[in-house]
Amino acid sequence: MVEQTLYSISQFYPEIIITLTLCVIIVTDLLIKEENHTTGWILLGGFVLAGLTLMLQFGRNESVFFDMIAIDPFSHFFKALLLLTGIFIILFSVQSRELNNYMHRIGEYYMLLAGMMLGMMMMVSSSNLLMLFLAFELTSISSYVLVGFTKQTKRSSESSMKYIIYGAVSSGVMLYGFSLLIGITGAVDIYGINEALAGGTEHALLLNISILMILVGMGFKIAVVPFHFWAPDVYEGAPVSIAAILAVASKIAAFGLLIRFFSVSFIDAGGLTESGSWQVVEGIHWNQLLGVMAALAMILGNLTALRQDNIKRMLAYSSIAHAGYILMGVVILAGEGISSVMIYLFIYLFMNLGAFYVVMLFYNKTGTESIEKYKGLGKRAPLQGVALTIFLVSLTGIPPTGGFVAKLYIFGAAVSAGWIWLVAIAGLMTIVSLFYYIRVVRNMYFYEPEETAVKPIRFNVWSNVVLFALLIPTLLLGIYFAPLLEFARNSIHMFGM
Amino acid sequence: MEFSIFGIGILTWLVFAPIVGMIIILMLPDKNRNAIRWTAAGATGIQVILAGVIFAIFDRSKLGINDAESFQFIEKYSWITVEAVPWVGRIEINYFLGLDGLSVLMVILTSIIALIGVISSWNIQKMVKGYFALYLLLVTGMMGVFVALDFFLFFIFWEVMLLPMYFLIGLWGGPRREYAAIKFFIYTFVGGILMLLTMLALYFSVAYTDPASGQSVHTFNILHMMNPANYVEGGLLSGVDTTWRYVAWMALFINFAIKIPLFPFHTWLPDAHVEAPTPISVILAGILLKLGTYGLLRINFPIFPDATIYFVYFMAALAMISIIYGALCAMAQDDFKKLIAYSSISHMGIVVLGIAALNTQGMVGGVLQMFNHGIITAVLFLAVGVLYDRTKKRGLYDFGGIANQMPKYTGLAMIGMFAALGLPGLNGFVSELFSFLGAFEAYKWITIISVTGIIITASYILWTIQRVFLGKTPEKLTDLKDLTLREYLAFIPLIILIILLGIYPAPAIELMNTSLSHLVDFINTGG
Amino acid sequence: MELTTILFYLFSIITIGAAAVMVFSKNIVHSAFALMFSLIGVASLYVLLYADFIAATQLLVYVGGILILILFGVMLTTQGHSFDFKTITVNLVPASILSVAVAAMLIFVFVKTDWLISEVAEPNETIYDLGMMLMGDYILPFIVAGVLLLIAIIGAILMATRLSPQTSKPDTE
Amino acid sequence: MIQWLAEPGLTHFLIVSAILFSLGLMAVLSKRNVIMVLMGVELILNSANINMIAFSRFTDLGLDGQMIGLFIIIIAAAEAAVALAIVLNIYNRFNSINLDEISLLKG
Repeated sequence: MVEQTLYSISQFYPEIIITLTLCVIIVTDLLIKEENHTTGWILLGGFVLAGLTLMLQFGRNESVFFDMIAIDPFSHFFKALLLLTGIFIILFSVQSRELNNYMHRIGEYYMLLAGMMLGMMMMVSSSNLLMLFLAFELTSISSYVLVGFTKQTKRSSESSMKYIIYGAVSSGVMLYGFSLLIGITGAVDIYGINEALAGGTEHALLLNISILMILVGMGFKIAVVPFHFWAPDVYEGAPVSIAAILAVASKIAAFGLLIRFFSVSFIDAGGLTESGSWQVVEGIHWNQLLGVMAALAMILGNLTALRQDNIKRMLAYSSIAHAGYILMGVVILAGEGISSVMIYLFIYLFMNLGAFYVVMLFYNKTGTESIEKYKGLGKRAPLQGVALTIFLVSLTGIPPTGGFVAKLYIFGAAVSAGWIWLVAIAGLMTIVSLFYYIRVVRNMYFYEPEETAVKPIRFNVWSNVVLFALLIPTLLLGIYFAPLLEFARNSIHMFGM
Repeated sequence: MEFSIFGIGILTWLVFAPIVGMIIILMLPDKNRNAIRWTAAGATGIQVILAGVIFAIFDRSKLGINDAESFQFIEKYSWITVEAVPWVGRIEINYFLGLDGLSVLMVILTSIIALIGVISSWNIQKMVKGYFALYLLLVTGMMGVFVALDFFLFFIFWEVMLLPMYFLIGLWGGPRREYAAIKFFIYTFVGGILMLLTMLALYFSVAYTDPASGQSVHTFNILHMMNPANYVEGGLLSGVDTTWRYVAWMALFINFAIKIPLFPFHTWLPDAHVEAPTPISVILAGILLKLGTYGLLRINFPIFPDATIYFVYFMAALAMISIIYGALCAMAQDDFKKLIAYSSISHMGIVVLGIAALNTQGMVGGVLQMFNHGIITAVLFLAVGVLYDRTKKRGLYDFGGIANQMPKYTGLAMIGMFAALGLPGLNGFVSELFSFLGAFEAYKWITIISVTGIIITASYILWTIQRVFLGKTPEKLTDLKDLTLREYLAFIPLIILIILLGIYPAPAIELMNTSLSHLVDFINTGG
Repeated sequence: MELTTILFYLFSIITIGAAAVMVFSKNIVHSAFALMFSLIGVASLYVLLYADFIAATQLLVYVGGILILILFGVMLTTQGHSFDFKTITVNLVPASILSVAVAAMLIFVFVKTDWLISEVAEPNETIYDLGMMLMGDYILPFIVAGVLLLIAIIGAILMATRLSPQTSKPDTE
Repeated sequence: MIQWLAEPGLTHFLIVSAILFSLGLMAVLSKRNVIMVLMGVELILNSANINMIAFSRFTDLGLDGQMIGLFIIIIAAAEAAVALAIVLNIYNRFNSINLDEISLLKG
């Protein structure tokens, strides 16, 4: 037992490094009285170090901590994505003007960020329901506070309260679902659940109820209809950097968890059918359920985004819609489905972070988040304007940007699995999404700046470096994406693919 | 045919010369406008030279269409290959370019019109750098579509055109440019999504057996999609005359019909034309519309011969409506640009009618009409542009007696107008004649009704000539200057082509005859 | 009737009754106290389920900790007027319908389900076994729970403290 | 029926938990006072916990159920602490903890 614990620790370096970084930040925060982003740089170092140790683990496939945590390529992929997002978020945070008033508490900000990262990394690798719930709550609790970090502003406070209320309720419901699932199967880890359910079950109704309840919690985290209503308020109220991490990292983590949970628990051990789709444990219709949710998310997200003026709110609805697209991949779940989700998330990371980043840069300089006030910004800040255009075009899914490849791949997976109606909705909604994305572009370029603000906006070199770090992958992935496909494919071996 | 410069194939140069130009332009300082213009002219000039080389050495006897061996200037590199997955097989996307008789004329047209467009853009003053960068990106997209033989590549080039066009209309256009730009964008984007879904369905239905490894490989290769033997069993689009094949054909057809534009998908065109700046109108009418008919010929016809034959009457009927409707609408316009826009709809209808005949005559006539119409509308839009530059007016009733003030201009413009009317001896006549002859063989009544469109065309063009060029010159127009050297440069090559092809169309017909006959056989034998 | 049966019904009624009072009471202070009784009832049910340690934890953490927190919350967020203790109830009808439906459905399913009952012998004490598990199989959740509490403390302090006067300049909105 | 009533088993405990759960849901859905909503959440968590402990008593699950119950209590405590801190902050900003009065963000 001790041996296994010790061995497990040796497989757990990335998480341990982040925990240690958290401790170092606490100490540093006590010692250093200057109000600057030192702690942020420490956390950045921690993330990078964790990323390096993560790379050393690539290719391993084992179960540690008494089957609580799976160290496998699938979790490595998601952890790499999460750490990458975390690094970008820190780079955003150190430039954020919103945080300036809170410099005396900035240490806490980074502590919570570290906690959130730890939670998310465990979310994607947990194979035990308790561990999964703990990680889920660790992520949630840190993000509740982070959303309200700029607590002097009313809207930040309000969004954090809404977030914790919706979050607490939905995680409570999810927990109830877990308890039912555990009761039916008598197992607390997902492999045990699968074993207990293998070959059909007599408790189909109860199981479906429990899945419904679990979906409430997970749907909340990925912000998918009908559990999305928190997202617009929270994104609008939260500091941009936190809105970005919620839109990207927290979604990535939730998808990792969702895929692992559903594909391991409810897939019949028989594996694939002739047509290449998964055999689902008899009597459980979770994939139809998810399909409907995906369709609703696409429809509602895109249609509501049409009439938003606050750009963060618009991006929130757009991210709901994107959750719908990604969920399509989960619905299919056949090998292509999962790898298409992973590809989508990878590209989504760059394009969505990029959009949030430019929004933050503009907010720093102009203090506005209103799309109407973006008029003429393309002329005042050419580089940033072009970059935002490219990010939004990529979010729409027009080639030759990464967003197109992501959509292509996920649509392709859906077509090949025969979910034609879902693809048709997705295609239609992509057209709708064009309207609101292009509106921002139109405002930036087709109108002259207001007379009070015609001077060009200058950004420092540093912010441009970060911008290019997001822009280049977005464009490059639209043209050459073979390595990403390989990476995603190699990462799903754990499902026997 | 092998031809390469520095080890890079001629088609790659052709497609990416504008991109190189764009990158250079982006690095030039804003102020240095002339350098920017000359770079753009250089990039498109190189294209013209390359197109000339292609014209000279193109082997007129090769079949093309569905036979990979007989394509010319082939460049094929593996672009994205992902190794085997059990139920999907290997994924393969190629960088696959090639020319056959169908595309060669379009490539030549594109290079000419692109250069003319640069020349007529010379006096654009607003955001010169952005304008030319977007312009060159647009040219790359168009050229790419004409030479791509991989559906994925085709799609990428197809969609690359969208954004530059949106900005070019939306930023440099007329008063209602914003509306026109977004309308254009949405129409084409809707079509694009339809094409994307069809492309995916095709991809999963088509798998060829790799001779080297014996693996089953899914592919975007358009030529493989034409071979019925490559369709996997149980694929969505496998089989002949299935509902899904009809649906797929229809989705593609709608996409291309939007671009052509065929009635009832045409409503974006008048808006876009009216609001677009002159050079963009030239590009739009001269090349962009041809992408639609080209797409039908390259993708719809050979990949879905069964569905093509099934829908052929439908297509011919739409073409007929377009011809008549376009001509009637043109008659009713009092805006010069709108008039040409509607006449484009009418003329593109003739193209569709010709190719819908599914015989060699009609097909040759149709493709030739594509080329001719490109040249002719370019002249017409340039003509409008010249007047608009001088007077800032486009209304037909705003002018009169221009012939007295600008005799040389009038002469050139009238040649263009007579060519549009189909006057024998000018190029429009030849292609329209062929198209109608071919169509008459296939559908008597539709053709007969369509021919009345020609009469309407004649009347509105003559009426326009009368209103604009003849009669008394209004007071305010008495100080108009005749053409400048730059304007001559834009006009003369096109006028020469109009006359040359009117008298002796053989060089153009020779280029495509073999391929198109083969295409006709291919469709009529059911693939 | 056995003692356990009587106790079960007694505790159940306390739990559910107090919970109902909590939900339907108009006065938030009453609600808080009702919640306390409900939580104590739940703890007693745990005892009936042989979970003595959990019952003790329930009493300590819930009744001793969380409830006090809630009461503090109530006190700090009202200005002492009884008027403010009133809580408003909205969408009563849809909420009740939904809740009743959920309860009915769950009860129906629970009754219908054929549970695999395996009689467990009454353990003398669970603390030792739980402790061994905590240090064995559950070592990771144990540690992560520690981090979770640390984060929660940081977060709670961050949110609850007022900023010192010299730094608290309101943001421009 | 009487027999069934007289021998409280797994189902009985589950029924208690179901009722508790729906009461919690009721509070969450119908109350506008933030603290009341949080109390409703506590009821939901407790009902889940009853399930866990009941399963651990009556099925093969064993002590794992109790273990999970223990952790849930810890999580609930952490969540409640953060939630009430956030509520305090809200009160400082808005002078109210009524959900209807706290609605700057809409659209």
